[in-house]
Amino acid sequence: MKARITITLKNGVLDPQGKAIEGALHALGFAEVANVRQGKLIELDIPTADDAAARNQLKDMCEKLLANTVIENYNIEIR
Amino acid sequence: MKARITITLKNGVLDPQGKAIEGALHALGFAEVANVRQGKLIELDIPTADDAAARNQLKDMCEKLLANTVIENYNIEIR
Amino acid sequence: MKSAVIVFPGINRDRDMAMALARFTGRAPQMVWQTETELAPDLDLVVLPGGFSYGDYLRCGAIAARAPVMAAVRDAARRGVKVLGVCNGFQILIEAGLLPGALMRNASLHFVCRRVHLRVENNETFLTRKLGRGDIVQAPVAHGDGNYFAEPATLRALEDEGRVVFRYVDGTNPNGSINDIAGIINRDGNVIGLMPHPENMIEGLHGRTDCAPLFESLVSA
Amino acid sequence: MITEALIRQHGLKPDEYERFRKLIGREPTLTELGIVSAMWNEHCSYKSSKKWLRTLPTTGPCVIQGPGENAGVIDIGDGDAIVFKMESHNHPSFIEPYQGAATGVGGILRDVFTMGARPIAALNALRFGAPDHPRTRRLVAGVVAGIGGYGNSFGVPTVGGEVNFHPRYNGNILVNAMAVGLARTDAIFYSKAKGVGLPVVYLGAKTGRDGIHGATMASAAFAGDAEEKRPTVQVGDPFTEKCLLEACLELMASGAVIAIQDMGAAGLTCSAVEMGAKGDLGIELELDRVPCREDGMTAYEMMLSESQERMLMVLRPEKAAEAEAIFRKWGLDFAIVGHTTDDLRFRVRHMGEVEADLPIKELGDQAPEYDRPWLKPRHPAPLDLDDIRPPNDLSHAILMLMGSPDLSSRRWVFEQYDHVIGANTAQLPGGDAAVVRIRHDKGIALSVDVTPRYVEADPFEGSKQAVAECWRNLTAVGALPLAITDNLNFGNPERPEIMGQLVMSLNGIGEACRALAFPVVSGNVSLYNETSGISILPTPTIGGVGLIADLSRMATLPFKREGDAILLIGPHGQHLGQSLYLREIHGREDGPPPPVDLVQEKRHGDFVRRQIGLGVLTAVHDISDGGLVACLCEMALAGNLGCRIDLPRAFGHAELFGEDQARYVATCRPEQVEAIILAAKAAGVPASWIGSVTGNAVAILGLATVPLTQLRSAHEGWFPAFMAGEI
Ligand SMILES: Nc1ncnc2c1ncn2[C@@H]1O[C@H](COP(=O)(O)OP(=O)(O)O)[C@@H](O)[C@H]1O
Ligand SMILES: [Mg+2]
Repeated sequence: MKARITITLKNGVLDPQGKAIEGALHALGFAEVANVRQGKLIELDIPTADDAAARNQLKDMCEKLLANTVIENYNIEIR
Repeated sequence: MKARITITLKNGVLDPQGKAIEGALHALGFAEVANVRQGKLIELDIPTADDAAARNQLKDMCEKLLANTVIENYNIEIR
Repeated sequence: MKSAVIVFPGINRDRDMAMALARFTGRAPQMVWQTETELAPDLDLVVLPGGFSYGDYLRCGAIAARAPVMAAVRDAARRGVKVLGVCNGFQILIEAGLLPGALMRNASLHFVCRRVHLRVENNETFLTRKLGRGDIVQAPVAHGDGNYFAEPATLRALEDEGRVVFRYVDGTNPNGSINDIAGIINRDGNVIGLMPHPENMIEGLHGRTDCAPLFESLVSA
Repeated sequence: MITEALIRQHGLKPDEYERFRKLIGREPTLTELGIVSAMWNEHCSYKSSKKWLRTLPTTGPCVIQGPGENAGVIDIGDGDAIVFKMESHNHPSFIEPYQGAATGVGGILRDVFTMGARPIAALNALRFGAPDHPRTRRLVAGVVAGIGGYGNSFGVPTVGGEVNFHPRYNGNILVNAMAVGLARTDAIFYSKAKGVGLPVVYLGAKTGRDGIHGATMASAAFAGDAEEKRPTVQVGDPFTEKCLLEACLELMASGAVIAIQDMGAAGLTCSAVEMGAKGDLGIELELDRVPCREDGMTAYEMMLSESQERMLMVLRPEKAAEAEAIFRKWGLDFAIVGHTTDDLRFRVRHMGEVEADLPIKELGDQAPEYDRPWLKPRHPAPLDLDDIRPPNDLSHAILMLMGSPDLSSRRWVFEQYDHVIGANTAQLPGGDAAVVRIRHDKGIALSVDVTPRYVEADPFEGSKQAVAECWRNLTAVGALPLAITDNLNFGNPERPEIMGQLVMSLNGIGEACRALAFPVVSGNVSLYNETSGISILPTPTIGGVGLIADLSRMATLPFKREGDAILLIGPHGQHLGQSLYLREIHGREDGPPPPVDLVQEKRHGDFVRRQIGLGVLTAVHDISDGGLVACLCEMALAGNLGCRIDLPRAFGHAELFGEDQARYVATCRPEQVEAIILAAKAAGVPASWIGSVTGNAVAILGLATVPLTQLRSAHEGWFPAFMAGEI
């Protein structure tokens, strides 16, 4: 099945990228845009039909590699 | 309202990060994972109640800055 | 000859480039801040130097490519003024649509600073006329996103029209760029972008002077 | 209500709290408790080390500013000043290697440009746990990427450093970053505030809840909504720092700056108190004016936040508008957050409340100071050379040594650092010292050094050695050593044996610096590097700066020409105690470290420098880890030329691998040999011909022959293979 993992900075962690992007958007005339935050998106195929099993594996991958849990949260979607 | 933009590489565009992540996952024993692709996630607030208007603005932002349409696709979600 | 160096916040090889241009052209280049909307009408050369404009956030060169001054740079390019983009400058030119393709993350995913070997593939450009076709020069690279990519059609056009100016050789491709491409030129022949840093290999102190001819070419052009 | 638990969480000892309560004559507010815990902790107050730091020589003909400011300043002539300092970011780098190392680099760069200098070079000294420890690889990858990520983007060449591995760092890695800047002697800026009623200005990035120390965990309870208020790791923003650098230099040039102080540890608190206390002035802050990144930040959080890329200044009022314009141009925040007073109080207001009202001197330069009990370390038993059997396959031993974690090539590391930006790098990583051009023919040489296994075995001799090796490295490129910065990394000073290491180490540094006329102008102390009772190897990192008047005479280490003669300058080796050879080949870490005779060190070094100045030496390299053999191998690999070494038959492994001090290998044209050896004799320096540059192997007659190809793959192979998980 296909999985989609979104990784976002924890609340309160400085996001220099988001800050710069917000500045650029304002400069381009999108003046009202606010709270721009940048995160990561990881898509992958995992060959199991069992939803729960997949979810566990994916959680494992996030904890072990994909997310830096000191500063990032992750969210797993399966479809 | 809150918007969420996902930016992914077009098919056929090589994705060094995705490749490296896939390699690392295999090394960690997640042997069956395949087609790992890495993309970007951008979340922001845009102060309009009008869905269509927001969508147009966001499309505009993607075309003008957020996505490099030579190599990237983008997708807009509003909630 | 009259040159200008465009400065964006986060650019950090502007001084290196200014030093090199002063050395070879005999006069200091104008330093132009990104909010300027016009360039001097009598410029011979516009340089976008290396660095990390806007921290390389979002995509390398993406934010700088949309800065006010870029309209003027586009304009100059249209008028036939020579435009040179080095490293981050190359990335900016691509993001601005002045050169085709894309520069992606190095295949190693590491920033890489080392010397590479470049073969001059086209010596009829304003940057290579003092070199011979096939000549091999050394130059330092220092980047994390120099992995050149272009769709097949664009790539074919670049190759067929001899618009690949420099190619990494001797197995020194530091970033996995397609066809070992290190630098390219536009159709009109007045816009060049390259990843290596010629400004860092022009005098004895740098260990070698391989890149002096590139600047001599600029001046003679 | 201040409970004992709260006091403990703030790292204050009961007697320290009592002292504070008496000082202010009432129970402090939570904000005041936070402030004093920040000001009186080891990091800011140096309460355990101050007494001993005072014993260091800190003056000299070239010293403009010694310890006590953000960085040290020395005069290198022609109106040029070099501003430099080293600082540790050990614990944060262990928690989050990338951001920890990155913000460490950001912090030390700020210390340097706060004084009006443009950073022209960065170095780093890194210590990791055993290669086979499960965390090590990840930590190495993260720390190296973080140092490069910040320095490369900021735009300073990272030109040198050290990397060691040892199990004693398994639970506490060391990340020591050094920054070097160039200023004009008549345009140095200091943190001492002057003048009453002047605006105190906040500059740079906004304040968030970054890196507020563990105590906020508790305090968050007061603020409610713990999840939201959880203290967070500091994230570095090199882009903002680069803008801050340019804005500060522009502002300084405009003549608007009276005093300036970067916000480092306990940002707003430390910087404000330091500025006031040094200037014998009070400071009043209006926290409602502080630019915040997050909503609902409390006074406590604002005072203790360690958000990066921020500065505090005292400005000339008439220039405030001009100053603001400069900062807006660079997209940075600018806010007048307070003013100086004449009542020596540190007063903090927030939302109409006085959150803190404290005596500023007692917080700052009159903070508590300890004379902790200490034990004199025992001297290690001498080594009995007879029970160390020479290896039967010397060639194999040489390959093992050159491919060992501590001696193998660091290319994997330094190729991730931009070391050529600035167009002034005259010597790339890999030489004895990095060399950066100042202008025309003038340059400076830079080196960071310490051999922790020596210091562990004998803190006094080992620390002398660290200073001597730094001095030797600068000398080996032809530089005149001028001054040092130091970074003292030790365990828990409340343990007398650790305090003993610190005391003896400082004695050793002091003695070496005096003997070599090599004063200490800045530094940093990092204590409590200890996990579950195991403390790190004592690691007093020394960062030295030397002057090269004529870059055309600079020496480098690669063999240059087939046929060049190879000279050993200094005595033949005989000391194997604590040598890398003993550890890597015999699996033993014992014996005393090589003794350092500082008079001899100076005599030999001055001789070598003189010969380099005369231009008769074609290559120079000092002898350190791995002894004579490692030295020769490195010169051969760098020059891609072999050598033929012809030592007296009687020689054994002590001569080959001994790490005796005050020694160099140099090459010259054959016809020069006699003259150089005569000059050496005249100067009282042992010098002998030991062989020639030739062929494509390192050949030690009758003992070993190692082809350069094999040597190179061993030497270059280890680091990449290790990082790829192949070892
Ligand atoms: N080991 C040391 N040797 C000499 N000076 C030191 C040492 N440790 C700290 N110092 C000096 O004490 C002052 C405060 O140090 P530190 O708190 O690290 O500076 P900062 O607050 O700028 O980070 C600095 O001037 C520093 O040079
Ligand atoms: Mg400081």
